[in-house]
Amino acid sequence: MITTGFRQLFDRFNHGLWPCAIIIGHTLLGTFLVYSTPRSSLAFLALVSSFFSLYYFKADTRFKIVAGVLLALVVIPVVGVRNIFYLEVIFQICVFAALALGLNIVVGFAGLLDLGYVAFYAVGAYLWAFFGSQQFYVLHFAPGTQPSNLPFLLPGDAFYLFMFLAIIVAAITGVFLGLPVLRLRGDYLAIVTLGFGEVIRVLANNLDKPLNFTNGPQGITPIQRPTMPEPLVDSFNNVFGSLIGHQASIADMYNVMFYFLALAMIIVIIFVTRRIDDSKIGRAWTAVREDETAAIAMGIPLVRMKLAAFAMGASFAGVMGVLLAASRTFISPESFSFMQSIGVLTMVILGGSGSIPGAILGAATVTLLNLQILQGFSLYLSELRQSDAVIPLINFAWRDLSTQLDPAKYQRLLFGLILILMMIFRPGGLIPAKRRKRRLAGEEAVTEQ
Amino acid sequence: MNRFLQSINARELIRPLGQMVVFSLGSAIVLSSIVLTLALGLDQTAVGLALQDKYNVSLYTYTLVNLPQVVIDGLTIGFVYAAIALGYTMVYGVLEFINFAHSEIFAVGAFVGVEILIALDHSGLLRSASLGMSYVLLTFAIISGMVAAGALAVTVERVAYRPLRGASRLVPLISAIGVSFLLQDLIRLVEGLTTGDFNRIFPSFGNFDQRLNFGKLALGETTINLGISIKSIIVIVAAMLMLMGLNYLVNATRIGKAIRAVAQDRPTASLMGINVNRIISITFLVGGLLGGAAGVLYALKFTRIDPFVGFFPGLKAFAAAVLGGIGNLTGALLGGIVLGMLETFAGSYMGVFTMGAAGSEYKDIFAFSILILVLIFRPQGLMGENVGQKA
Amino acid sequence: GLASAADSKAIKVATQSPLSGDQSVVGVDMKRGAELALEQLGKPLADMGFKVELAPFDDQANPDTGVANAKRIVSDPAILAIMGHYNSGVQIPSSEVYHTSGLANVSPANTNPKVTTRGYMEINRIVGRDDVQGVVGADFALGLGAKTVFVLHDKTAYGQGIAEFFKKRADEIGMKVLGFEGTEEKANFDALLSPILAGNPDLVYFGGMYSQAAVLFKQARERGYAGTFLSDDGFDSSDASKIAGQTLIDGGGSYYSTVSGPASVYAGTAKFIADFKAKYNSDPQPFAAQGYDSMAIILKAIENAAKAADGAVPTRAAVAQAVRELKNFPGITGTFTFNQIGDPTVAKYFVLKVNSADPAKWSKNSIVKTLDIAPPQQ
Amino acid sequence: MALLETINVMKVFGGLTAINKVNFQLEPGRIVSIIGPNGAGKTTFFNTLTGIYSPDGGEINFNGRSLVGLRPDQIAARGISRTFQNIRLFGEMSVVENILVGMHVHLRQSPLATLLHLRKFKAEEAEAENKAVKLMQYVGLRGVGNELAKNLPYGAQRRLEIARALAADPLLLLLDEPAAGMNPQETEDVTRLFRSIRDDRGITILLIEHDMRVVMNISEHICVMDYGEKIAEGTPAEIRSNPRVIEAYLGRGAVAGQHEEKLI
Amino acid sequence: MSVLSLANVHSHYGHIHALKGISVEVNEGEIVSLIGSNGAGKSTTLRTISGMMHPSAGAITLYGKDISKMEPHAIVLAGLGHVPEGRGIFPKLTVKENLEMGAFTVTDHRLIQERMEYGFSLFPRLKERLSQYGGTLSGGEQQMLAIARGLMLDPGILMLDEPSMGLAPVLVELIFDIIKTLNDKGTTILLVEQNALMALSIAHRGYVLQTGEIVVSDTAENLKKNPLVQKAYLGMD
Ligand SMILES: Nc1ncnc2c1ncn2[C@@H]1O[C@H](COP(=O)(O)OP(=O)(O)OP(=O)(O)O)[C@@H](O)[C@H]1O
Ligand SMILES: Nc1ncnc2c1ncn2[C@@H]1O[C@H](COP(=O)(O)OP(=O)(O)OP(=O)(O)O)[C@@H](O)[C@H]1O
Ligand SMILES: CC(C)C[C@H](N)C(=O)O
Ligand SMILES: [Mg+2]
Ligand SMILES: [Mg+2]
Repeated sequence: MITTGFRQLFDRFNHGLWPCAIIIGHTLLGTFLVYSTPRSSLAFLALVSSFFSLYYFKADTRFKIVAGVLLALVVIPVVGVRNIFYLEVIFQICVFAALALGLNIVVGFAGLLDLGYVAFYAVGAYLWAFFGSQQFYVLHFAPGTQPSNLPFLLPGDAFYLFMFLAIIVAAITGVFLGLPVLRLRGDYLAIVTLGFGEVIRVLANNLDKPLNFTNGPQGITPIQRPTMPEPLVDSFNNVFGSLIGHQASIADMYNVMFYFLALAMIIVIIFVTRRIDDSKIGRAWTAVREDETAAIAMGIPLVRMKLAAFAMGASFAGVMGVLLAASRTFISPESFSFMQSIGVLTMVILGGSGSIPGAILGAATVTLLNLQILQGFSLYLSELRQSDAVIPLINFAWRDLSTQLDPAKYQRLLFGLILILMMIFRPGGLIPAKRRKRRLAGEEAVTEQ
Repeated sequence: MNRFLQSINARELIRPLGQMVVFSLGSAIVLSSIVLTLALGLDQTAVGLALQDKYNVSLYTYTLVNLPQVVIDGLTIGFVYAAIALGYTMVYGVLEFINFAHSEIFAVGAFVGVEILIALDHSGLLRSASLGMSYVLLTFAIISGMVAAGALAVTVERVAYRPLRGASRLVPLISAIGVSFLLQDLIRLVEGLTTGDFNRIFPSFGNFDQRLNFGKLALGETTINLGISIKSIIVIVAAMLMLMGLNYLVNATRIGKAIRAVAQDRPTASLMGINVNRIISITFLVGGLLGGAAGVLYALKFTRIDPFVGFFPGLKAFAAAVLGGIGNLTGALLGGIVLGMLETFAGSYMGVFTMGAAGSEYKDIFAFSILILVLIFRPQGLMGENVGQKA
Repeated sequence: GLASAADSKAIKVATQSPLSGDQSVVGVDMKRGAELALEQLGKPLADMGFKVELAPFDDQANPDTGVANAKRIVSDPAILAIMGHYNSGVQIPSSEVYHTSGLANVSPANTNPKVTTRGYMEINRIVGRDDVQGVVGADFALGLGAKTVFVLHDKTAYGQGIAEFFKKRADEIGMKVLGFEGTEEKANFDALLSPILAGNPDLVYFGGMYSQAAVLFKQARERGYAGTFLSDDGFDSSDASKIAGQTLIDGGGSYYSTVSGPASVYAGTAKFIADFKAKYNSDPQPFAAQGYDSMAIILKAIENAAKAADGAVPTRAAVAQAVRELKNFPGITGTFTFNQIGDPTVAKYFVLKVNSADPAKWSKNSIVKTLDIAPPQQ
Repeated sequence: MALLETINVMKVFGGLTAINKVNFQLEPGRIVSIIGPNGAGKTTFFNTLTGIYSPDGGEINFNGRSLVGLRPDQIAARGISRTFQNIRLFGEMSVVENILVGMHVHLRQSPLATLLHLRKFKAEEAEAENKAVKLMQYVGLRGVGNELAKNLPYGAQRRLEIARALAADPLLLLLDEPAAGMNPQETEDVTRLFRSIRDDRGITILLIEHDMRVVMNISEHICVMDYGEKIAEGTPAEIRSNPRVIEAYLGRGAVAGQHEEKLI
Repeated sequence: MSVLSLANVHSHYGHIHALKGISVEVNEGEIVSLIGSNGAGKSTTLRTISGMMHPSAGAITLYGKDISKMEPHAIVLAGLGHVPEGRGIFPKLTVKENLEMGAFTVTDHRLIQERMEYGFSLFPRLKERLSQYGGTLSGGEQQMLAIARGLMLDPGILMLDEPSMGLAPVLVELIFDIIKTLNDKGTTILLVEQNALMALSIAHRGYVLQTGEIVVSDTAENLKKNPLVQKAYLGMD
């Protein structure tokens, strides 16, 4: 009922000049809100959500592209530098969106349930963490006992090279894992990939002896970033300094840079994913997902197709791992737990398995919930608790509210609820995968006869 | 009475017992010969010398003397895994999906049992209980845990899985992951609001912590006390009873037959006059009861529980179920024993055999690696049947 | 919006510690210590017209959460300093973020050397270091007459760190280290116990947290191990005896080293304990007093920096500077001066013996050794 | 030379010999049927030919080369397409996409061309799509190109399966009971379709069918199996009057009885 | 006397309107045949009767009791058997266990044994395959098993959905003989068949379905003569 009412309302405004007006209005409003109240989570949501009006409303593609580019390349960096945390949130959204898109290939397209996806992320992260830090010189020291002031093995700019290397290494890891296990049926594959995810994490945790490759649980730090040219910082400050209200520091600019890198990766990933999905490989994946026996009888090499999906999904995760290691300058095994894999899976399913915009929306929703909404809510509660406020009607003093009830603690509860409710009421996800309708030239001619 | 006895299918009672003995002995013998061979081979190498230096015994003696205890330990944890694995296998067998929430159903069982005992402890009843009484109280705690877990399992099925029947395979699985998360935090919430504690401790009472000693084995300058704690015995015996009971239920009763029919083809089963929903509820109930009992036993054996306690045992048990061939009860038993043995052997010997380079921290992935290997060569698991799908 | 004059002097101090999960018992009290300090010592700042608020964050003892919080913390210009972290494994990555934004951090509990050895200007701690604590532990073990020892740790940055230092020292002073293993296992230590019991070491050392250590010790005892247990400040929680009970007392008994003595050993803490109890209705857990002191240091530094800025809101850099410049700050757990990398010039190390199986008597554990040691020069 | 030749092919399931030393030759350009009682091993024979099962003995030669040891997809690439006794379509894919999947082995589409949408790629896709539409119409499906396969009625699904199999431009088409569940009218339609597939496209057809109207109507040659063995072979007329076949399969009623002229 | 009647029954698969108000009567002791082309809704009719799906409108009464909202297992207990399209063999139960499942609601062991023997006498092949898994039977063997299993219940009304599908011609004849015999012994039968000629030759009455609606209903004799039926369903021009 509600949804149909909403649809009607939506449809009423989704034609003519309305969409353009709405998109511009939404974006401007969001920008203004964030600009004037840089600490408000709601304002931030208003801004971020303008991407969705951009997506949902029908408007001229050129208009959309211009609006999108302005939003992503100008508005976000500027308001982001004003409040660096937003940039961090958006960066995280981008990273997870990329991961979700990668997993979407494996789960959504090829129908292979991978519960250890984060392993590939770890492979990428550790790849750069090892070569982009001093770890090479620490090989013979037990964790924590190395001398300080060791040199770096490679210059920070090797980072870009490693983004490419990570694609290859992660893809090879994917193939290496996939070869033996891809013959397994769905649920068996799930447990094996889950096991593989654990194996990688445990290896990261334990390969500190006999040779100290990963520095074990202490993690590797510092990890280098690519150089940030001073002139770039200066020119950014020259152009946007007045808008931002303070001089952007190098640290700020690094945030902008990683945001751009992540954004670029997402665009590449979307591009590649869509092209592949629309080709014989994409069709073969769907066919394998639907009926393996029939697919193989049609001449589709099962294992090779599954490996392709695995390798592709893995390579996306690999790149993002490199990005993560460099942006964090710190990597430890705890970041690659089973929970992370499940988190990414949640994003895919929440958004809509097999759906590209769905994966992005899922990533955004979950990340925002995690970083922004729950935390924001908890902080708000703690402020209330420190004040003398009472809940009016029932006369309950906020300060008496148990800290056990902090929303930030109940991430899992919330995720759990989301997953269950989504599956019951909207199993296709927030933006269910759409099949491309083909314009079948020959056919219409016939039907009209 | 006589008729009742006649109607009992003795074969179905004895068969699982025999299997347990065979599996236990079999895996013990296989693994023991592997480690002994390794020990012989490595005795004269740096590994043996390093050990000689530290422990003053040869690697071979060390390995041999430690064996009996390692086997006992492996069996104990193996039976714990088997008991939990049964729950996964029951549900998988009927609905063909991994009930991710089983680990939390297990945890709820553990919590209910432990909370009851803690309450009894506070009331002073535990400390004053006689030996016989303490067994009664333990049984009571186990049964309460079972009831709570069983009820929860049925509710979860009703609320989160039943509406999803007929959806694609991933859908109920994701819902199950959701339930699992939800329950973890719910337990935490409830515990946080009522007791404020994260860790809950199984009170010590009765003689469960005592150890039956079978004797001493000399090892260099020290001796090893060979033995098993009473609680381990309780765990093993209870797990065996559960296995036998379940095996009987599934293979020798009408309900069991209905369960198997529902597992394979729900619409057709209903055409045979089977109430499918009821059978599915019963399946979850049975799985939950077993999980709850396993939870309390786990708490008894390992003392400390927390809201996330289900996760790792659940994972291992699930791996065990897969290893054995998921959906197959005997497979769950075999998988549990094999996995328990494997990880105990790995944990006990790996450090020595690798001169400390890789120790018991690898035991989990060792178990997982074996799982992967087994599945590569036997994709249907150890006991799983490969019913060829017809084209 | 409606920025009034008072608002413009609003400042915040953040805290990060595990407020949920396993380690929240200690983490929550650490935050409460800080809260109490703000309540009791906030007056000078209030008198200067500042409105100081606490911004408590839950790092869930997880580095990812810690870092995410850190990013949020540094993005709030009103936050001038952060008291925090219980786990070194969380503090180390999070402080990378504090460092890049110049936010002063005073740590009440983190003992891993790396916390300060990176030489960050903003990062300080008021407790000792594991490269000393491990040594203290090993020396103590030798003093007990232990000739053979088995070293275990929990595979966390902190636990493994301290265990490495213990082992290194034990090797140096001629103890025989029978084994060195890490484990993430939380329940079933049977496998791990086999090589331990086979070697029957005089002492078993565990680097890590009580929730694992206590379970392990209990199981070892049940299998007939009669030697001595030694652990570290992670063992310092009454839950340890709730888990292991009598088994901690049996045999050679159990000891733990710590950088935070029971609140009662410090001259100034009697009032703290009383106030804490009055406010929160329970005895303070370990590190609550350190939380109090860290907050006190932060408040003092802000006050100093504000005075230097003529009553204006000081910059973060000024606050960080002011923390370092404090000399002989009188806290309830000691008198603090930071050296050039942020370690206290002298730190206290204790070794305690578990005296009773009753968790309620945890704070009565007897101190068997107290040492004042300067941090290693590095 | 025979297009397909099996020499002493065996397939054993546990104790059951489902195919027992079958020697079989199929000349190119013919329509040949395999009939036989239920459980005779006909479907198993198909599964062995297409690599779903690997034979437990014997040789299978197709187009002069051995198929033994090849994977099903490799065999499909050599030019054998099939339909299934219980329809196996890709339910969540559209009708056209199902057919496009059938063309998998013929589409070149290098990764680079795919990513960059080179002209080569676009041209090939467009052509494939065209061909798919033509195939749809050829088997008698109209205006359902964008329909999901699972939403088609049963008869249409059978036709789609045939179109999908034809999409691979096979040399040999294996049809497993394609007329099962069809009424006489529909049966007649598909029978015509089969004949045209052979006549117009030159595709050799091997057919399993229990409906004698179809079998006797279009087969040039019939092979009869029972208990895994080939028990008879010959023209429809020969088979119809072979007493052993009547006994084991056709039943006396079919020969002597009342519906003869309608059934055969 | 009518033992089963459908009055203006509608059924839906999601948005697909599969039955558009059909009314069917089956009288005690009759063989009633449903014929119609693919997708006409014959199987849907049977499924709606046996409770595998619920009608969106209309009433279904069995022995005077409304069963339109009952679950399949309860309908089975009320005396209606259904041998479904696609056979519904339990793939991982043996042939013997499959047969036993058919008699799930029967508790008398001797009766079960008797009926099983009867099944074997009809299809000796099943006896040869007694301990083979249902899933590995050939298509026709599965069909035999499905019918034999349907007989295990010995219901008052038996609904058969394309029982001759995929069977060798010899067996097709046999199947119709069996149906006839069963009917002679008193079982009421509702039969869905593509082989309309054979079906009509043993049925008393028949209904013709077209896209979810009943277009003709008459006695079997008349239907055989009906030109529409002859052209569309009997393959006569
Ligand atoms: N995977 C398998 N495992 C065991 N037995 C099998 C398997 N597949 C087929 N069989 C047996 O092999 C024999 C031949 O089966 P097949 O399916 O080839 O028969 P068919 O000739 O196609 O019969 P129909 O005409 O009834 O489809 C049957 O007896 C069947 O039970
Ligand atoms: N599970 C289903 N989901 C959606 N539509 C269905 C489903 N089953 C059948 N239909 C549709 O309902 C209509 C009636 O189908 P039904 O199976 O009853 O036909 P039928 O007369 O038995 O045909 P057949 O002779 O092919 O068995 C058809 O249009 C069919 O496509
Ligand atoms: C209180 C302690 C267990 C914390 C530990 N000292 C650390 O740095 O992580
Ligand atoms: Mg067949
Ligand atoms: Mg039908």
